[in-house]
Amino acid sequence: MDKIVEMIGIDKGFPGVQALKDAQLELRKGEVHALMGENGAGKSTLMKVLSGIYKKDAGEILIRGKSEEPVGPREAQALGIGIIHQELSLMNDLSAAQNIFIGREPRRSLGRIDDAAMNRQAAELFAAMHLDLDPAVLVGDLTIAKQQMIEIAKALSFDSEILVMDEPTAALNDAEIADLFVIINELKAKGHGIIYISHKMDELKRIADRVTIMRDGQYVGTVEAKETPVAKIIAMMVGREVNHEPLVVPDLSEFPVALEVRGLTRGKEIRDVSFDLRKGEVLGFAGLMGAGRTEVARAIFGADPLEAGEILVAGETTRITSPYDAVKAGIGYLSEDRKRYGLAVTMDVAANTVMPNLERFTSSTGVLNEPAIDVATSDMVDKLKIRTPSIHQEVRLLSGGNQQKIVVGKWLLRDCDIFIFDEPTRGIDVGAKAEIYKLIEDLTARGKAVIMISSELPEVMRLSHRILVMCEGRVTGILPGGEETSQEDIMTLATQRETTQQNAGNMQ
Amino acid sequence: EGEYVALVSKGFQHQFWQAVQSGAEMAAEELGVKITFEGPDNETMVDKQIDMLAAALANKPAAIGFAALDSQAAIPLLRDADEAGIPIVAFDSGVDSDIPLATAATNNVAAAALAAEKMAEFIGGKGKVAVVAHDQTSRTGIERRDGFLDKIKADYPDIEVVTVQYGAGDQLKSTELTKAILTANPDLNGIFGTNEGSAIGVVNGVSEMGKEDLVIIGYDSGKAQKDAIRSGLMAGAITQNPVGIGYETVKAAVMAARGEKIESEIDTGFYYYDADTIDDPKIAAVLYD
Amino acid sequence: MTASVDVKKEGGFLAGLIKSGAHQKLLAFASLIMLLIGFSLGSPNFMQMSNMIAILQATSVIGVLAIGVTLIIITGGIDLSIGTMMTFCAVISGVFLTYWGLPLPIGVLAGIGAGAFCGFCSGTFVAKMKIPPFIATLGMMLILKGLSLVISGTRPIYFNDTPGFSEISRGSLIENIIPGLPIPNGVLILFLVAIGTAYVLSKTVLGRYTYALGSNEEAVRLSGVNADRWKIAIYTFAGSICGVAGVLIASRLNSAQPALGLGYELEAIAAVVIGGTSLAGGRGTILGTLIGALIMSVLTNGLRVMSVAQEWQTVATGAIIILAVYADMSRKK
Amino acid sequence: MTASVDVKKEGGFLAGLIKSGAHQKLLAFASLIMLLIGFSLGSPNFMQMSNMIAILQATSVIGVLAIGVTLIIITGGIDLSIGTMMTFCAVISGVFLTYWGLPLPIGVLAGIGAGAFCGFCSGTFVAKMKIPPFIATLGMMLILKGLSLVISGTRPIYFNDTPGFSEISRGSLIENIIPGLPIPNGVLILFLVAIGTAYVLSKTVLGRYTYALGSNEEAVRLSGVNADRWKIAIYTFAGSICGVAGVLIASRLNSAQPALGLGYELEAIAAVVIGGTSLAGGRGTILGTLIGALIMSVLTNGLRVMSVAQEWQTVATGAIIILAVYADMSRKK
Ligand SMILES: Nc1ncnc2c1ncn2[C@@H]1O[C@H](COP(=O)(O)OP(=O)(O)OP(=O)(O)O)[C@@H](O)[C@H]1O
Ligand SMILES: Nc1ncnc2c1ncn2[C@@H]1O[C@H](COP(=O)(O)OP(=O)(O)OP(=O)(O)O)[C@@H](O)[C@H]1O
Ligand SMILES: [Mg+2]
Ligand SMILES: [Mg+2]
Repeated sequence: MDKIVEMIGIDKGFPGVQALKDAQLELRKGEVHALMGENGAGKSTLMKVLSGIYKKDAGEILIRGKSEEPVGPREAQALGIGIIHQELSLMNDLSAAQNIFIGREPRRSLGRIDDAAMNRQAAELFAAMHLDLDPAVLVGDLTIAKQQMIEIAKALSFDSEILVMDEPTAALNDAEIADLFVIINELKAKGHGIIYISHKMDELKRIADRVTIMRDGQYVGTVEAKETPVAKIIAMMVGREVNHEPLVVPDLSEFPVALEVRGLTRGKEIRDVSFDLRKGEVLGFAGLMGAGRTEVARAIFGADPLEAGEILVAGETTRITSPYDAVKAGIGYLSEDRKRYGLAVTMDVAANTVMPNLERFTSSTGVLNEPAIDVATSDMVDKLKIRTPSIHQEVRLLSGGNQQKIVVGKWLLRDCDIFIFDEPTRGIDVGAKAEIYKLIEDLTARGKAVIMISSELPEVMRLSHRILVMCEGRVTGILPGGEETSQEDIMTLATQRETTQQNAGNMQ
Repeated sequence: EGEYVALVSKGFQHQFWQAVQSGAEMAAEELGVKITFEGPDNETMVDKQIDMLAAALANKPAAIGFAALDSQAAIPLLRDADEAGIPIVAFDSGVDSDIPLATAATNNVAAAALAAEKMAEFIGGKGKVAVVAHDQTSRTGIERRDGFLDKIKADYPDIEVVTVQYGAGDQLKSTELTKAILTANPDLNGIFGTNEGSAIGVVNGVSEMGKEDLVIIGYDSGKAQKDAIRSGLMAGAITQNPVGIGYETVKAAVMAARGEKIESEIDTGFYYYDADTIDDPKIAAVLYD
Repeated sequence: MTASVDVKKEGGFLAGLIKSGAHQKLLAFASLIMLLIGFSLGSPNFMQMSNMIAILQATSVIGVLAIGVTLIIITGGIDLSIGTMMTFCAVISGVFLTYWGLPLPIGVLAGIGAGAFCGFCSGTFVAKMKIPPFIATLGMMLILKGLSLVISGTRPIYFNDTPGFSEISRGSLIENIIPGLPIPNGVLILFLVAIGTAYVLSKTVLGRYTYALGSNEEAVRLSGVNADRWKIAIYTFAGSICGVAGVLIASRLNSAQPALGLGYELEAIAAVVIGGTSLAGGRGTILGTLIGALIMSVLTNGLRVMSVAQEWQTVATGAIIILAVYADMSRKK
Repeated sequence: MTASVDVKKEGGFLAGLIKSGAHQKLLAFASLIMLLIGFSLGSPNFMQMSNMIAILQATSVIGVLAIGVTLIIITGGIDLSIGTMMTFCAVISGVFLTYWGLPLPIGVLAGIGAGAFCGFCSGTFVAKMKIPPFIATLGMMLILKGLSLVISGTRPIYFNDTPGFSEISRGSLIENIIPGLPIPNGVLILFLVAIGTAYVLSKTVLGRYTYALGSNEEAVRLSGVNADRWKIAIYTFAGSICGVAGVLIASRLNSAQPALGLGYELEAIAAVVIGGTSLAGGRGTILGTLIGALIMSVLTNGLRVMSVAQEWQTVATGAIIILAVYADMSRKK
């Protein structure tokens, strides 16, 4: 088999951080090579070195056996290297097609753009991906799931022989992931090489041929995906065994209701949503992308307006018109889009962690209690194993997963009664995931109520005492958690269109 | 019968223009006409003034009083007015065109020359002086500066004008600027400020630098300047007759509108005044607060 | 499909003028209409052909400036130098025509070229030297202000020896075609510039990158586009538009006034923002800017024609600007 | 730990003045030093106690204004009204002291209060009515300009009947303590305001939210913070600082000059940006702003003391601003 990429002894340092020490990677023609590692292990950095965005401090890169040092995306493209970045880098004010063909617009004379042709090509691209999207829609108006699909389409449109995918499925749900894998297999068949980064272990078996594991910026080893048990790979990543005990669904019938929602309605996005949530309960929200879970969560949290519906907190009807009201009522919401709604990325870890809690750290004269803030932050950093050189490092300089951990941390620090977690483990490594699951279980053990929105069914099933399934903005059913509920049961409800609506409502 | 005269001036916020306006209103009162008085924020806004003139024409006034920032630029509109049979009276400074029937103005060059003479007297015909002017390009700015400089050059070879700086008539800017001039020229004998704002700026600057033996000649009046002259901080100042300018302009405009004949050159005159003459009725009449 | 598409984004021609925010623009337009109605009721003299033309005439220069700076603002930048740049270009035309007695077209081209050159400088400062646009153009503002005074010898330059020159903005081709409609060429030029720029914005690569850079410059770089070069191109193009404004004002005043210009940048930028372009970049339309500029000059003219006392004119202008934009906002919701 | 920490962020007191960009600020400082050296070589008269004091005094008003607008800019906003707001506050003090003959402290408080009120209005327009800061404060700029003229009857208001008033900026407490060091109170006040504001920015909730709102307003809102109320608070605070500037300038000129103030906003904002605060919001320091303001006034004063012809002064100022910032940038790399 001929190697198309060889990276040997790569070093890369940033102020205060040695991101890569003697890292290495080898990619063959027609292989899907998974790159695994904890948050902050250096995966994205290594890929940015390969695609000419960062300049390596030391080491060698061989492309098709020839030593190369691409500088800038341009040269990388010329070498046939394409990359899907972990953090979305799209132009929100441009349309899907314009984003995909930026810099390669089909032109007429005098620098005029042939938009018709461009939209046609984009449409074809989407069709090939089984993606139903208007090429002319403004990217800023899409959910991150759709935006992620556009990033993928863009990368594919280059038809690069070497394609890097940095956590492409973090924002995707199962249906879309399946579509993506079909595409990946087609590329394989064409002899392209794919470097695939993901924290979703199950994906390894499904597409990866070989797996390279990194830890703390160092090369740990490369193994055959099929032969190697996931547990071994995890052990290589984390340096220890991660074992999760099966879920025990407690009997909560005695517990008081923490949150009750009656007939929430807004346009097509939220249609007559009702459910209740008991103290100590984890209520999972399952559904396909666009099912309206986030919309419901945001509505309860007062982030978006409502047309109709009633929200009762601990039995009291509560008027929530803004997140301020919600937090006062003891509700916390962890948003699914950390960059847009979760973090002030130019501020440091401490500032972000205490953002919802400032009054707790403020004297009557409005003076901040810095030492207390630093202590609280350090605790959270240790608890969530956030990898950062200092609690005063700017958040934007942290790795994606570590940023996500901060969003989780800021709500754990805020002692709410009701937590709404929307995709809390997006981009978080297996080790840390287990930690967060434990933290959520601790919360419920302490009588907190939790709503868990996740597009990863296993995750929903792993944690939920009950599972609420949504489709097209409606609640199509609420299933019991634990063994007796299977993925199939959930999917049938998740895909239950308008027609068979009535029996959904009265299942609760 | 509700005759209405539109005055488009060079400014309106500054005391000088307020005084002109009050004169104009006086005349309007007497002659039973209505007036409007408008001017741009500063004397560089030539085109803003043209727009004001255009808006004034839209209201079909019986006559127009116009203090041109730049006569050339205004000519097309003046022609329109002429064709519409609206008589035009120029004020403050002339309009080089035969359209205005009369001009009520101060001879700024002569006035500044008088300031130069007085300056020379005070410093004994030799030494160093500076000029703090209010504008580098506007007509009044140029005429007062050059009137002063030319007079010095012509008649006082032993007097050196070390620098001319422009403070846009802004008291604060003129103050800082004066202080810088004094720092650069410790041996300065006198400063001429070419309008109220500049003159007050000079006074502030000099007093903040704690210089006593410096001759300051100002221009126009206003409370602060009058106080400075009374207290001796300022040797004296040139005053025009702003009230007179406004009054004569409206008077001439109305007469012209009523088809009466008017003389074409109305020199509203200027005077030099100091602590002794400031209360002399002839002077006091043309000073404003 | 394309058809349905075009209207949604900067494609399709008229749509080009309107762009994504068709809806919104229509609303800014509503504020304009309301102002016109209000003033017509306020003063019988307002709604006259001659006054309407005066308003358009007053809009022409600021309008062209605003169109130029719209491009810069869409890229997420700002240009404080447009006012003095306009003057600088006027002075350069003056030098070519009056001092050197060169033929009219050359003088006009010189003015526009000067603008393009200034734009190129600002662009280079911003794109290559990475100086924040605010600083770079503040510097240019002062440099050009000084140079205009130096070159002109702090004296206005008159164009009396080039009779054709004042026709550029004062003459009226339209009247020759449609007698009784004496719309001055200055206004004609304003609309031509508007249409041309809207076309560039909506139909060409330059326009596409203008929006792209304002939307997410990093993403543009990551896509392998030579962002710097395009940014310089945009600043140069905007500069040449300022050059046109310079020629217009010189011809309107039949003279290059070296001290004039400061403060125009604010008026122009205000027009742009009132027209619905966001200073954050990425969004904006030429039509919006045109309407914004018209709102401003209708406001000033209307209040004058109603002979409101000047100090109250200022108060009213401020209040109405806030209200107009607020009305817009709330209507959009 | 905290200790090691403080210097890195808005903590630790002196560090508070310096904040995250210790490194960078030091560099802007370098440009300032180089200017001082340059001018001392250029003119023997430059480096005199009296001139240094003149420079500081020239900085006092603009400096205070710049400090106020720094807050707004850190939130990601802009305030164009500070110049005329300053004048408005001066006029209000004049009304209280001269027209109504009330005692000095009340007059001063009235001026500052007026500023706070104006800030509150702008803040409400921006936070509650969601009007873009540029428009809201442009409107305020005009409204306040007009009102100053109306209230004062377009006449300066003199403070001759309140002898103590001019001492506020002209007197020198420091000289009473350290004879031979006649630093005027105006300068003293500038530094007190700077230290106070730096403290608020680095040590209090208000300051924390100032940065947070500029960094990601949506994230702040979704953290359950009442973002609107805090934003209004920030604008109000900034307004009261403008009020101080108003009192300062009035006492300096011993009169409230209603026509003055327009254009000061640009100078102040320039100082802020030269000081390294980004117009995008989220970053900025008071120390930087102070240095930026000093760079500006050293520049103007120095060129004047070197008796450079005024038109060339303008050119030089523009060029040096660009160079200074560029030097900064490249050193930072
Ligand atoms: N621009 C930067 N400046 C400073 N430190 C950085 C920068 N980029 C990355 N780092 C640091 O380098 C380390 C590796 O980051 P990287 O993004 O490669 O991790 P990762 O393996 O992709 O993690 P994740 O799975 O969370 O995406 C992290 O500790 C991160 O904080
Ligand atoms: N920020 C947004 N702007 C525009 N439309 C949105 C936005 N967020 C969601 N939508 C739309 O609202 C509907 C519900 O989306 P939502 O994200 O709530 O679904 P979801 O069940 O949370 O799926 P996801 O897994 O993407 O969170 C979808 O049609 C989606 O396209
Ligand atoms: Mg990563
Ligand atoms: Mg969601």
